[in-house]
Amino acid sequence: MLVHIRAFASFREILGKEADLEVGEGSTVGDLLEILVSSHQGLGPAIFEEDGRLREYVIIMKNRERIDSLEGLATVLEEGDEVAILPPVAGG
Amino acid sequence: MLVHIRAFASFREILGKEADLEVGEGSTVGDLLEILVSSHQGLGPAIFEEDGRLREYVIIMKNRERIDSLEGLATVLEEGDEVAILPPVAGG
Amino acid sequence: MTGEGPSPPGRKILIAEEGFSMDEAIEAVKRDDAGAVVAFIGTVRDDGIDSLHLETYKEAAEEELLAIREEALARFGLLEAVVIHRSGRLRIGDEIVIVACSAAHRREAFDGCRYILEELKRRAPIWKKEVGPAGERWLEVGGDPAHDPARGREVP
Amino acid sequence: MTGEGPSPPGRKILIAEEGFSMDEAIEAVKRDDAGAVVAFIGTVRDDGIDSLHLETYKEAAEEELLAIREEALARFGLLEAVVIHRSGRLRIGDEIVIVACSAAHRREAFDGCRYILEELKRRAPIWKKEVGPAGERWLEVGGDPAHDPARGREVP
Repeated sequence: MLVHIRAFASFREILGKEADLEVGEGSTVGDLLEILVSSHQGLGPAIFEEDGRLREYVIIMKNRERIDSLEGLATVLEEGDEVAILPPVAGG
Repeated sequence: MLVHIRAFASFREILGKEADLEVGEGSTVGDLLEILVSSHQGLGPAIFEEDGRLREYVIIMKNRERIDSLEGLATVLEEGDEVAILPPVAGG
Repeated sequence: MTGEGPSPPGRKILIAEEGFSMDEAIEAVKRDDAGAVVAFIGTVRDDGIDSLHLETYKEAAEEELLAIREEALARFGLLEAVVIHRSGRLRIGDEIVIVACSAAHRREAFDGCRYILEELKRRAPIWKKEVGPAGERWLEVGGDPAHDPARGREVP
Repeated sequence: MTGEGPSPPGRKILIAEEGFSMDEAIEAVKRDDAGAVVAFIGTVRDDGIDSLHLETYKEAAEEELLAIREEALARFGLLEAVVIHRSGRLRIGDEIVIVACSAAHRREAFDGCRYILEELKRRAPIWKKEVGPAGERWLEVGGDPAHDPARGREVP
């Protein structure tokens, strides 16, 4: 199934602005990030701690909802979902 | 000698907007207020406490300076001084 | 001290007989080294009145506002500040006052704006008379029924 | 929720690709039952940069700003609030953001404006890249360390 990936600011410079990615049925957000890390140099250390947890200041959204308020990296993806990868915000 | 009197807001409605008043050489602000009180009904209770002190919220200025920072009611007047009588302010 | 800047009429402090432009007051405090502008605009609230009459001791009010402005520039590190206060007869919704301040950062701009406003209310010789169906009434403290006169007299 | 009001383009919340009118934003929050308007305007400060590039996750930013606005209306008793945030390339002195709030009294208007601004900086998916002689640099922390979001959530 296809999911839509969006990345912003410094993460956009690593990942590109947006892309559709083919992932297996039942894939989680964690699975998706592993795929992205394996194919984009520099992304791993930018979003993960050494112990494999997501860095505290990195925000991942599924369909504009933070995965913190879903099931985190275990959040299951469905066809057409939009996953956004956000560095620390700095508006205003 | 002549001093110039200005009154504002509710005090203006008692005293009129402005006037020149003839007072004796060496007169103080207190002397001036006594003259005004004796000639304007309602002014006395509006600006003085029963014990004769100026009400706390009444501001008297000589040449745009509060008499609090001069010698209060004992402040001596000179020819051409402007004395202003101000009720509590309410701008903004 | 008041002649150096751009509009409103080249002055940082103004008791205005006519309505004023909010945009001009805000533009007048913008600076390249400022990252923050805070503007307070007081307007005539509909409290069942027909109009509000503002009376000022103009010369003394301008002196006091200038002094308050200088204090705020020094104490809060403001880069610029403009204060315009109306006098005369105003209707519901009309602007009474604008206090516009700029600073490098938002905290100083907020604190400086608030300081100028509170000191203006406490110290500037300006009075308001409400004119309504029930007649006329001088507002004797701060003009705001929620405002505590005792507290209002303290330096905030 | 966003379609009821007057300009800016009839919306209370806007991520704007172009410059905006400060006057229109302020006019849009004025109401007859309001006595106070507070507006914060953030501008590009000259820190030795040539320009500032603002990137936004537009749909998510507008949703977040709408939520923040609703919180502020409820918690601070604001009567109206408008937030416009630029995206795209800005130069020194350009307006980045305006937060305009109206309330019956000044305290709510100040507190509500500040709340919206601090929450916007903390929560809205917006990023800044400084472009200067030394190259490009993403600014990574927007929040005010002195701002306590928990405290900001209380009605004062």
